[in-house]
Amino acid sequence: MTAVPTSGAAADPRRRRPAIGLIAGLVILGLSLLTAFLPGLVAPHDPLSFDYKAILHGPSLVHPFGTDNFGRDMLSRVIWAYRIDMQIAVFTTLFPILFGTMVGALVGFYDGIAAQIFGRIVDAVITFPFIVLVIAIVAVLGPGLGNMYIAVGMVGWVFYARLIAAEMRVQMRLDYAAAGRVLGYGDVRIIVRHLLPNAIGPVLVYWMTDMALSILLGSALGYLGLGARPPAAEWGVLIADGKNFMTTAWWMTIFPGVAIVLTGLGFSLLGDAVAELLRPRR
Amino acid sequence: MLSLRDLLNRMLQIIPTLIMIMAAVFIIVRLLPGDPASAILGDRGSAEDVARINTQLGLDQPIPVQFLYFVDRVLHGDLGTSITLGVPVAQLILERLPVTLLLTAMAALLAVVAAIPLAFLAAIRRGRGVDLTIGAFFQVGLSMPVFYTGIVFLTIFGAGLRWFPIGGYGDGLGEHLYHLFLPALTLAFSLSAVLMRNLRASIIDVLNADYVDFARSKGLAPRLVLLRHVLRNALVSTVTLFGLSVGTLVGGAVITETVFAVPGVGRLMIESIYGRDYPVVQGLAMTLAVVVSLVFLLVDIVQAMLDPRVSR
Amino acid sequence: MSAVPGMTPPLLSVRDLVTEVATARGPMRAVDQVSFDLADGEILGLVGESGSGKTVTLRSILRLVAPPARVAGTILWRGRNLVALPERELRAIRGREIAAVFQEPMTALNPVLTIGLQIEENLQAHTMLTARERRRRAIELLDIVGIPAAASRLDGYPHQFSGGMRQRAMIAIAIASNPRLLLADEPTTALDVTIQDQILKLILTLRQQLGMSVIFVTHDLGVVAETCDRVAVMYAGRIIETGSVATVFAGPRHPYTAGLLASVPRTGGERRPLQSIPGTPPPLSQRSGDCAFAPRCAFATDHCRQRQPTLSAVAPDHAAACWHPEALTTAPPRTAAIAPPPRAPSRPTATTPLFEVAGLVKGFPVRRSALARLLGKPQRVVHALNGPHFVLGRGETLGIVGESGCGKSTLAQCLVRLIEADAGTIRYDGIDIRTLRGAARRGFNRRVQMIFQDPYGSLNPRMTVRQILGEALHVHHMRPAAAIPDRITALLDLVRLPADAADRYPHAFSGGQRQRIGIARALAVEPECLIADELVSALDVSVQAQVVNLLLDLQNQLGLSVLFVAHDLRLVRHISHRVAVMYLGEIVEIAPTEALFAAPRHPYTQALLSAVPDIDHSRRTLRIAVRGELPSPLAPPPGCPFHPRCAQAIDRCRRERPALTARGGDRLFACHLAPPQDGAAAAPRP
Amino acid sequence: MKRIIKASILAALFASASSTAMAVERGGILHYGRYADSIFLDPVFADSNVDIWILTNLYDTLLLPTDDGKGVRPGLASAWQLSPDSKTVTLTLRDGLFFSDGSPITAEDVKWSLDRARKPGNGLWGPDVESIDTITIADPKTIVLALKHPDPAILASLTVYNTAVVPEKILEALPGANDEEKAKVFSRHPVVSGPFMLDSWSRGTVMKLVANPHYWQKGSDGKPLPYLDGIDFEIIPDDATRILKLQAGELDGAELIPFPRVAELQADPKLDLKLFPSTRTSYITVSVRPQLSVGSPNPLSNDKVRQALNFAVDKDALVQIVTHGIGTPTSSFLSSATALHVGKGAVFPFDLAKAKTLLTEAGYPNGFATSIFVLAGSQDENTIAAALQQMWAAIGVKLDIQQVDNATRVAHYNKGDFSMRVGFWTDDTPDPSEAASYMAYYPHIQSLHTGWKNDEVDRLFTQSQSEIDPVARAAEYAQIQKIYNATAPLIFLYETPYAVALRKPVKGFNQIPLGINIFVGVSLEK
Repeated sequence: MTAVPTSGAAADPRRRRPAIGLIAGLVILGLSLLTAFLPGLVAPHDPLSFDYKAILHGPSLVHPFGTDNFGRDMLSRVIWAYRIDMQIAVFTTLFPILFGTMVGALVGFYDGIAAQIFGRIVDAVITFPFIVLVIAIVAVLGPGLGNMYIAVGMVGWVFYARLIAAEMRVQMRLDYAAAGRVLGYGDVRIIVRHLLPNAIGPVLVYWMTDMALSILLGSALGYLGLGARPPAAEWGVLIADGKNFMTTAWWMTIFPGVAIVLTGLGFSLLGDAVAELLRPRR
Repeated sequence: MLSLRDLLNRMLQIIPTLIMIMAAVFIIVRLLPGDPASAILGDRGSAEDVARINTQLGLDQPIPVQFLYFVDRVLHGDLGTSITLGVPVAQLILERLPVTLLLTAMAALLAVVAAIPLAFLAAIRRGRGVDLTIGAFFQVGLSMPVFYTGIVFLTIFGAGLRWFPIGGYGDGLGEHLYHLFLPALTLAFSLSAVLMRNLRASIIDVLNADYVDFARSKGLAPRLVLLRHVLRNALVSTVTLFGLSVGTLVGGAVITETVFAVPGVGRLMIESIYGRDYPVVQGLAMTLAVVVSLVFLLVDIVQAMLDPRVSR
Repeated sequence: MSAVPGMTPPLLSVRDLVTEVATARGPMRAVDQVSFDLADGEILGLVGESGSGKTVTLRSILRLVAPPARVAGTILWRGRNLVALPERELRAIRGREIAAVFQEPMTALNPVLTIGLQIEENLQAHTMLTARERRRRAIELLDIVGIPAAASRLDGYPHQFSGGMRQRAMIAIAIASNPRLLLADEPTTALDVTIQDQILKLILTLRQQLGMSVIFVTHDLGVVAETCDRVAVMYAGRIIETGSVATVFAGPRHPYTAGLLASVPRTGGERRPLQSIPGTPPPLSQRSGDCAFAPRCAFATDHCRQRQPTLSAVAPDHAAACWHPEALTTAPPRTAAIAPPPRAPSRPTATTPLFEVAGLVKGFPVRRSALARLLGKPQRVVHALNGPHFVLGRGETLGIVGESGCGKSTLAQCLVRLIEADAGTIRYDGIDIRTLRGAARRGFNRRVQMIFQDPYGSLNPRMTVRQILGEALHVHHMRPAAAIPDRITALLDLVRLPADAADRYPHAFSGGQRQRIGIARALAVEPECLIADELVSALDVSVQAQVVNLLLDLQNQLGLSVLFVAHDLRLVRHISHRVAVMYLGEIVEIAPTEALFAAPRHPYTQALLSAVPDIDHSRRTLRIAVRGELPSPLAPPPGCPFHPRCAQAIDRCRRERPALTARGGDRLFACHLAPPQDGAAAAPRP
Repeated sequence: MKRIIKASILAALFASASSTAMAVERGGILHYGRYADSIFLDPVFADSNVDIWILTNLYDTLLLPTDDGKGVRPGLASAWQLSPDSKTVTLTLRDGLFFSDGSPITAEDVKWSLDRARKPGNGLWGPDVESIDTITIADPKTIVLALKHPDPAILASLTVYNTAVVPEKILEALPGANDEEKAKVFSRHPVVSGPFMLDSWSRGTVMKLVANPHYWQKGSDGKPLPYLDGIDFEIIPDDATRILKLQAGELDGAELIPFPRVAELQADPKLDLKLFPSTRTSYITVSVRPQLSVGSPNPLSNDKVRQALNFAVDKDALVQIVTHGIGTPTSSFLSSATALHVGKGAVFPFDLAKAKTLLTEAGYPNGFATSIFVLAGSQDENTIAAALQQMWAAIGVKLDIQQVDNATRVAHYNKGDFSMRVGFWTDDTPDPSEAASYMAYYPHIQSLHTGWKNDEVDRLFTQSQSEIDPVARAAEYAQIQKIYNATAPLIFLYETPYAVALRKPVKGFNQIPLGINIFVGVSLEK
């Protein structure tokens, strides 16, 4: 009947904030992606070329972010790192989101033994510290970004699958799913055409967070020497490289740090905005 | 509240999880390229030395056979002996685990202590300057790599202001707590950010709940409404998230322990993976899984205390 | 009982109340220039459809609208203006002098605190009682509101209470400090009729015992008729008509009130077609200086569309906000001029059985814990269906009624195989459908369609109406691809939606329109039989009538058979040829509609009918229709499932389950008490 | 031979005189930051630098290395005598030697310790004393070693930790099926002969040593050494953290200061940054096998290719980038601090033109692609590889940097399944034979697993192992180095000192070229 909660639902004044967040997030990530695709256009120098005469120079007009211990231009390295880190963000999460969504959809839809087994896998994965698992797998496969993608892929899909399975179960309680079955639609049609588009929301929101977390994971692995291969610039590696120069050449760590935080902010803002946009409308 | 039966039930559910982790870790460590002998001998070992040591360790047997031996020993309460350190794994874990537990517990406590009041403040003043400032501060916490935060904290609070010792663990509980404060703060930074965001959102949700209006309709003081009616309900979902974050916390400890020279299991884990110290890796994995499972159980209990609907 | 206004100053006097709440589209005036008085001891009914502002009005009195809402005007409570009162002083009034009861006890009670604490904190805030005294008083209060074994329930949590018990507990909290005024916001909407009956009577009793005044917000005119002294009808944030219940209901002067009264189905009297009000209530944000009802009003003139009418007296103690209050008394009602009301259904002549259901059993196993499995604890089962038998004839409408948990929805879902029954037979057109597979099953799916309760959930929000309808046509190859657009237009026309609706998404439609889209989707595959599960229960009354009338129309037009599952007996009466009453997974009585409503034979049917509030009844008697609550379907009582609540139960009822037997003509019921021949049964109401 | 001995004694005297010129403060605990904890405190079974670099502070040897790491001086043995045929060594034990539990150190203990050290299968270092045939106790103060063949390195070997003296009775009484198991038990609470004894050890955090009250050596003040009451070895794996802790005064000293930080710490008035001469060399090991593991021909098997790669390395630039000017280009595969080293200036001076010519002659005018293993997380190795990648790009050689962890690398290494890898070498014994046997002598470990085999070098090495004429031995070593360096199974890089940062009050610390930390003479000034 007239079950409209009159108290608060209509009375949240913040509903206009996401627009600002959305724009800010899109601008940050848009520029990041642009930089990632065309670092050569933005970077003033070759990120790899040494300049023995300009080792550890502080920020200047020629080198706005200073130079590193090889005399490489930090600005250019931070810029080229966008290519790798954005790649980390996307590639690390690509398989998990695709495979996880698929498994989650099937498990959520069919339930039964498979769901039981899946439940145990979820338990095992969330019970075991994720980064240790990834480190172990990367150690098996050998360091490098490609192997990091594989390592994360092997366990990361579980989180997506868990999310989507839960959301599928919520959606399946809604009548439109039942309507599809009463209309004699096949399972594939009901899953793909009806349930998934409605269940995918939380996954997209999580995806944004996960991309930011992936950059952090890539950085942590870079710090441990298991991530991006030198001499390629990656923010975590840049920070790790600059670690010994924290007191003498602060610019080596600050700028990559700012880039990580800024990109994280972009994903976070976009995630919030997506969550807001996907909030069910009535 | 959870009944004893519920508790037994949860504990039963842990068993298959542990078996899976045990098997997975057993296989993963044996898939690692290289072997304990290579790790021990380093560059100067000859092929014969390597073979001899591996035979001594029983690593020349088929993996399923090794697994059966391992399971048998674990069932008899024997986790084996560290290959590199020559110390019983159980003893190593007993030495190192309390450190990590203390570290993560402190981090968790700090995170909660920071997150709850700030989440309240942000939720009540939502959309205003305070809210945005808190949000921005924690955004930094969310996107800073742990090792970077650690180095920054060390430089500022340790070397710069001399408030805290730089790394290490110290002697006695007081010293331990003092030494672990900065690493715990480092770990807490990102966790509190996650908790704060979640709690802020659920407080806003709860503030809109009917029962809050109903409580206000009784003429209760605002403070009472916030503490008794809002906080407890808002904490329910945050406690779940907190439980799920424990794994991440232990993971973060791996790096934090390295930066801060804290002799915990995180560092031991990495060293053992590098050192191909199979028994230690296996023992640690089991222990961590048990610990995390117990934390989940604890979270379940807390949740049942907060929310009577949880127990059936 | 009711005080005569004007003699003593009113207890509460609301003048020009305006409440604005903030929304995404800017401030919205939820309550607009509302004025009314409440005398000591009086029950005022505040009625209106969803979004009419009745709840916000109620909450504005205690300033419980979420900030940053703005409340303006004056609310004089015993000489003090609540609008301007400092928060601290207002707190002393809240709960102490004015208490509130909300609609949904599950969400209004804090789920994590014990009932006892939630009562005691009221006492703690307003009395000087010690902890021990507070506890004693809390037990006493639970006792007053009729919660059995009160002392032992004090430490229970809301989720351990049933819906009715929760509502009683909430009332106990509200009356803890003996308030002078009870604000009751739809206190029975979420409850089953028999429980609603109990709660309404509880409120009336309490009013009598404690001398409270009550403002009763409801959308149910029947409830108003049976409980209230005076009524104020709200529409789009304003009171458009007010007066004593008897006067207003007998001679409404505002077309909206008249339309509302006409669209409500009755339990008694001659079955008339339901009348509906065309259109839907306006959104509050799009308001201008006209009469808000003008677009839906058959009497509207240009004047109405330009000037906003104010509430003015049309008779003593009767006021209406209408430019043409005399129109209703002079002109015949033309409220449903757009669609002539369909004929009341009559029994179809041909009665070949379409659905034959026999001995259907369905149990839902309760998840067992690992420990329970290990210990070999027996599997517990929720017994949803315990073997109902019935036949649905071709072209017939069979109504299935019953309270929540009686298994009626499970039954509906078994019929279309959304749920697989455990045992029993379902024959459709002579074929056992429980074993159908593949193409045969799809063929059956095409012939029998279901329409659903939730207007928000039953349509995929990510598909346009065209996609939704097109998909059904495409999957079943109903039309060649080229003909699909035309067919979609035709389907929309069939459910009286404009063609341009096709390219919009579900959220662009109102609840009623969505239900029509749902019907169109079902009709797309040209079925012979429709199963409607609580089709209109989520809709406002005026819209309910539109959808019901549409369904009846389509049935006549297309010769459909309909199984109409609902909890609303009044509605079922208006639609069905025959009615089956379900209780705890069984059909306890099945009979032609007229016969059933005229003379119900099963004690449960009798109780159910007497519990339904009806506009035609002026005052509710204090005799409670049925005691207690529905037993748990986990452990249905032995013998007759109704015997624990049946006043007439005899020993045999406790031992032996009565079978559904024919007792003359088309009438079957399952009761040991009734004589085998079709005698004159007691009338449902004394 | 005698001259050598005399020279050693003189050197020893000089060294001890120089370190004890001033009056010394006694007492205090030294807090020393290490990058990793020790693993196994047994002199025979320990095998990694984290153990062997500190073991001699716990266990004394019969002879001690001189401060320059090239000679020997008296230890537990106050004198030694080499027979004219060089086949017998006679050692005289000092008077008044005690273990840390107060029991006397006897000739039986010495014999038992040496027997334990040379038993085949006991640890990695047995081959050092494989030349010993029998050990006899002539009298309670005299031990006679009969050699199977003349061994020019025998005295040097007696300074190495594995020959340190341990208490026979205590070890024998411990549970355990074999020496290694007994050693494991022993090493947890060892009874020692050195200046310090283990007080407590929480693995991974801190290892506490306290002064051995029964130690024989006397300080400059005539009282027993050590000066310190004890040492706390604190484990701080992260370089930056270790330095921060030192700067904050929480540590008195820190090892393995990264070269980028050296200049900064040198400028710190509170600190004393030491660059101790070392035998540490950095190089790239190259697999010279004709085929790669995948079966394709290995360009690196061509001598000219390796020479070209060597010529193409700008050593000065590398020294600048990686060591911040602290290192020097290596002049031979033996470090300049190693005895019998010959060479001056870089083995292959930077010469791009020559490199290109050589590469063209070898048939790779446009270069080729190859790969290098670097230790994951090692900044030094990564920096070296990144620099080489740039430098070799100039001659068309594309270098693929592959980060791996140590165990992986070793596994590949042992199988010969690699192209190049970054490597470091430090001598453990004060004799060139160790370095030569591992790096140049094929039968041992295939010349550092490079697969490089030169019959002439193998012959010269074998001959030098029993060559007692120092001049002839020096000539043999000169020839070995000449052949080895010219054919270049390595890419020669640079050698670096040990960078240790101490707080100013810390005096008398020494890290000898072999890497061994000597705390016996350390004092803390007030």
